[in-house]
Amino acid sequence: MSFCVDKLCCVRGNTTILSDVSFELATGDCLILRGPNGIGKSTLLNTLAGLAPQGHGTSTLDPDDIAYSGHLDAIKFQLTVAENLQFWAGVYGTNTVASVMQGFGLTELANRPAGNLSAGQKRRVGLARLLVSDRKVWLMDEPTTSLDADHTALITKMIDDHCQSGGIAVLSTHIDLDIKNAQTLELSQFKPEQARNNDVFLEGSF
Amino acid sequence: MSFCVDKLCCVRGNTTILSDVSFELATGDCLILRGPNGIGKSTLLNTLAGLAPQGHGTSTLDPDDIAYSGHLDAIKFQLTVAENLQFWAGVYGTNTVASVMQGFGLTELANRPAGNLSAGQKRRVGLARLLVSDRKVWLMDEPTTSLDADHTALITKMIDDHCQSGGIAVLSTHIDLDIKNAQTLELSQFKPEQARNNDVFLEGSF
Amino acid sequence: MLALFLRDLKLAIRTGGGFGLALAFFLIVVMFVPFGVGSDLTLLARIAPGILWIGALLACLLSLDRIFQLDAEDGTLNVLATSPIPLSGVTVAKSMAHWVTTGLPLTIAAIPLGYLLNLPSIAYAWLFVSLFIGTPALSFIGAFGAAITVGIKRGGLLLSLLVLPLYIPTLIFGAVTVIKAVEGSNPMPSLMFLAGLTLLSVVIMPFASALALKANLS
Amino acid sequence: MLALFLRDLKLAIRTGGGFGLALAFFLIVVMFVPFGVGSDLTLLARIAPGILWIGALLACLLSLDRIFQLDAEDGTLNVLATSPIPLSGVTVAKSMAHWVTTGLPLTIAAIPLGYLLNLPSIAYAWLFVSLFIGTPALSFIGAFGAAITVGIKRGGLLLSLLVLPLYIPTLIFGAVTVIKAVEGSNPMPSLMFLAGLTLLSVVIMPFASALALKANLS
Amino acid sequence: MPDLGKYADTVILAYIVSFVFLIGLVGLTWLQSRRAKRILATEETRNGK
Amino acid sequence: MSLWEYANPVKFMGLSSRLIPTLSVLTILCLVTGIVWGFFGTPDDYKQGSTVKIIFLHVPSALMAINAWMMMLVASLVWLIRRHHVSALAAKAAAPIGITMTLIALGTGAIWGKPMWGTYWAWDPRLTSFMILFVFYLGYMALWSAIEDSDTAADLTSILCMIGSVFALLSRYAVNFWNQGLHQGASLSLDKEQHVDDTFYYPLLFCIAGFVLLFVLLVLIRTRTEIRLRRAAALAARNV
Ligand code: HEM
Ligand SMILES: Nc1ncnc2c1ncn2[C@@H]1O[C@H](COP(=O)(O)OP(=O)(O)OP(=O)(O)O)[C@@H](O)[C@H]1O
Ligand SMILES: Nc1ncnc2c1ncn2[C@@H]1O[C@H](COP(=O)(O)OP(=O)(O)OP(=O)(O)O)[C@@H](O)[C@H]1O
Ligand SMILES: [Mg+2]
Ligand SMILES: [Mg+2]
Repeated sequence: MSFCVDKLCCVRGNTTILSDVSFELATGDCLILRGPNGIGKSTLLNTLAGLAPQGHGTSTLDPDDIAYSGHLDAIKFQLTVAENLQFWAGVYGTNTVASVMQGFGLTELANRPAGNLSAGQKRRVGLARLLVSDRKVWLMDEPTTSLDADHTALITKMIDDHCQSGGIAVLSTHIDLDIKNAQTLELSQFKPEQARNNDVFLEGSF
Repeated sequence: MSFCVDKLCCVRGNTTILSDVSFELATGDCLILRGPNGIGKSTLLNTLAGLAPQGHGTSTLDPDDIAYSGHLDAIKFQLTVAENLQFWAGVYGTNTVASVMQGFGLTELANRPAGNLSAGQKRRVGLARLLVSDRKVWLMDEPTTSLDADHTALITKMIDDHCQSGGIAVLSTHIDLDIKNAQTLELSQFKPEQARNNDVFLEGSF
Repeated sequence: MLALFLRDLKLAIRTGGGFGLALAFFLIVVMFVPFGVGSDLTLLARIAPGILWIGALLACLLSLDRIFQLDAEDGTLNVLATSPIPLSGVTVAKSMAHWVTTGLPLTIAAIPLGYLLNLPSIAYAWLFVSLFIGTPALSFIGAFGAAITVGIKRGGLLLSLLVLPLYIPTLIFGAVTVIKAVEGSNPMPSLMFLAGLTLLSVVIMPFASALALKANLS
Repeated sequence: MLALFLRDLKLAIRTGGGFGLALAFFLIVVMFVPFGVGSDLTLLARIAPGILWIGALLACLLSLDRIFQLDAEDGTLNVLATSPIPLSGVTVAKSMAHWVTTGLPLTIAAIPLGYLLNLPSIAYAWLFVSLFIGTPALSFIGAFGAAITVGIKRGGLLLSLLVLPLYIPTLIFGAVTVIKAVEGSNPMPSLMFLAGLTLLSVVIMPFASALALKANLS
Repeated sequence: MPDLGKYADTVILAYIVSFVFLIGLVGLTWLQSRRAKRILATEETRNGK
Repeated sequence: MSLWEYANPVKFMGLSSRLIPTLSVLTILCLVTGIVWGFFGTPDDYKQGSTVKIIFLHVPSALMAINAWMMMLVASLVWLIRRHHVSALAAKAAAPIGITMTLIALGTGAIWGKPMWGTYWAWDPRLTSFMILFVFYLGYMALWSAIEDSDTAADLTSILCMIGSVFALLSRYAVNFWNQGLHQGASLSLDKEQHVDDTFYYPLLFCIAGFVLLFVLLVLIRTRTEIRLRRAAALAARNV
């Protein structure tokens, strides 16, 4: 299990946000994306997940290996916590909801409608989905947003365990996470020098 | 300019989340609410802002002094950054949009639709509203969520300045913010021992 | 309040066209009728006043959930509730913006669409006046329904269920005005009722909506 | 896919009743017609087939925006797009859930509502069959419209505008089936066309929707 | 049984429909009441009272 | 001791449990007397034949359909002004009864209409207003079930009930304005000319009394149910 990203360009609209991003990850690796606001962390993660159109470059990441978690939590407010996770278990064809809820301290919230959880509790439900989906490569956008110190530690450990047991994680963050063997990728270096624009209509002159 | 919160109870649904919260703030004070996820920080802020029903207890905070910023950014994705702030300036009857955008480094984003900003950029627009509204008391729920280190420092300074110039700020956070003269209130102490319930339907027995 | 009104107008235009779309819906509903009931001109002429009023009403209905839901979802409503504008003022600004972006264009569009349905020529003026006077009631009543259902995710259908019975008097007085005009009898009494209804809605609905919004704030 | 289908049903029931509300809307549209066009029973009988079909179509239309919009807003759609279910499968599951929660109840409700409009008694069976066969097309076409407008905040009206012209053939063949039955001529040809239309929609729409969703992902 | 004449069907049908509704309402009320009692009882015991 | 004390759930439960047995006996007595007398003990009408017997179900249910809404309005106002929880729950409890009464009135009316007017349904103002009333009930109940938080739901349904009452009244006038009807006018009035014949009048009074009692009884029972559910929810919330 490994994948390789080669000279990938990330675009939003017609603007190239990042150019020539290259890295390689193998089993057990964890890559932390860093960089100031608006540099393109979310864009890169979306591109890897196949949720954004890809510019030049290649990525050998197999879509069927991905579990994605973005800025939004992808939970249904009308369903209870357990029903939310159960649904994802159904979609991914897995069967680990009970143990995952246990591990996340969600058991006591299991029958609460997800809508009236606190911000951090919602986030936890969103992250629990990654475990439920039982995929190899985790793409996580600022997973520790709105989590308190204890739960940040819990999530860090969860990512650690995932990588230890042969998974791969790519995540963005603004705070320092204590993950063993993590590589850090500073995205500022990939910013096109003069905000490049790959629009065909800019070629030539007329 | 000062206000005093006395034995305030915060409720969600029929559950008392916090009981007997008391504190007093005067000009220049900054209160940081701390506590684990789900303890009731957002609930307390909402109750102070008058957005949640109030249980027992009193708060002498005048609704007309408040500028509130919650977990959500209250920005319109279809409008540009400048238009968003202009709108709030219109609502609050102020006239400081240009200088605020300058101070927040939003000038170069001014004509971008707010919808395709990055998470941190959106947050900044949301916080800029507080300055635009020109109110004395700021209530802020995790203001630094998704902000990078530089911008966190910027916001910290902005809060500092606000308090220095005679304002008051109440905010919740999970990370340590470097604000001068800030008092910290740990909310865990107000958690009702056995999750207390002030519901009339719990009285007596039948 | 003016700022809110103007912003709502701007958003309606920006979001894929608030104006155009209510109109288009109206057009299509009116177009569907000949497909559904056949193209007999005398039949169409007879049902034209009713269909035009019903079409305008449905077009109006379809955009009601925008009034508060969007602002609630992105947190704007919470901030507005702590702003200097009272909630009843918020409702007034939003109802008026809704009327300008739907009621007014519908009123104007009804004239050419009346022609499609073979509406007799004496009735056009009355159709215009009755819609002009009646549609503000639709917006203000609709805003009330939107305020009640604002806490419910995608409460569009519940909203319709709550609002439609409240629309009945407006529809009846409006349609009767035009029918009376077609029949050659006096449309003034029903037009007066319609005006009264609109006045009543404009006066009481903002307060009822403010109450509902207040109850819905979390 | 089954999980998605079941979850959509659950959400429809949970959110203030997906079933009940399309029905209620249908009831009210049908109720409005006599207010608009007068209570003459022979007139009502003549326009009944068309009105019933148009009413069902509008009730169906009103709940279309739920199909994808909610999932897009809370990020579920992004996750679904990276899940083992292909996007066309997602569309099929959601279209079917939509039909079960709206098309099917509407079909059943049309019978008593037909009575309110004085529909001739020979036509009931045909009304039922035509709606039963035709409404799946409405759901699958509607899902396509919903997929196209999913990126647009509260694109309800744009959605209607896109979908309504696509509904025209279904409406025509459906209404003609019932009208023919009322007139005593043979309704089978149009019913066959209707069935063909439904088959076509069921086969091609999921792929078109998947394409639209793909393009709309950000 | 009184002689209902030619309208027998109508009258009987009206009475049947009404009784079905009334009995349905009473039955529903009874069922819901029983269910509520049960739910409350389990909740009270869980609460240790 | 003021009436408001019964707005306390415990007090209400105590009082209602004492009232229910007597009330049940009275209800059954009145209903049985009225219906048996009406069905077996009255002659046919010279014009309407035996169908006149439908009046013993039709009129009481029609009256209760309207009165149930009135009661909901009063209870809603009490909730909005004095915030007595039992009052809000009583309004919630009354809605299903009201809608059933509406359906009975519509059903018996429709069945009666077939021999009298030649159709089950006509767009007569009276019938139409009942249809509208039905939709109001439907909306009210749908709103209750769509909102989770019980106090918010009580607030919103109360506001809806208030505004709905105003518009229900307006609809009534609008509908009368729109169409002259087939239906008879009110004949329970004191005006002797319009009064139904005494032979029908007295059993009808029993039936009306029976329906009123039935309504009160069911509202009490259903309010008790709502209170229990509410308490169970409160206990569950405390136990998380
Ligand atoms: C679905 C249809 C109907 C509805 C909703 C309906 C509704 C009502 C209502 C609300 C009342 C009470 C009025 C009052 O006492 O002020 C009433 C009374 C009455 N209805 Fe109907 N009605 C319907 C059909 C009919 C039909 C078809 C007949 C008979 C031909 C009929 C005969 C009467 C009579 C005799 C009374 C008693 C009038 C009186 O003495 O007050 N109704 N109906
Ligand atoms: N349609 C667009 N056209 C041009 N630029 C865009 C468009 N959409 C987004 N951008 C820009 O792309 C940049 C990258 O955004 P992205 O969300 O990837 O940032 P990020 O690194 O995740 O930031 P954050 O830490 O704030 O989440 C931002 O500067 C944003 O303003
Ligand atoms: N309707 C409700 N009934 C019962 N409990 C509720 C309800 N709504 C929210 N809660 C609970 O209230 C508590 C307080 O939530 P709040 O959002 O105030 O927490 P918070 O301190 O802001 O947490 P975070 O740091 O995660 O944002 C949470 O435990 C939440 O689950
Ligand atoms: Mg980001
Ligand atoms: Mg919070």
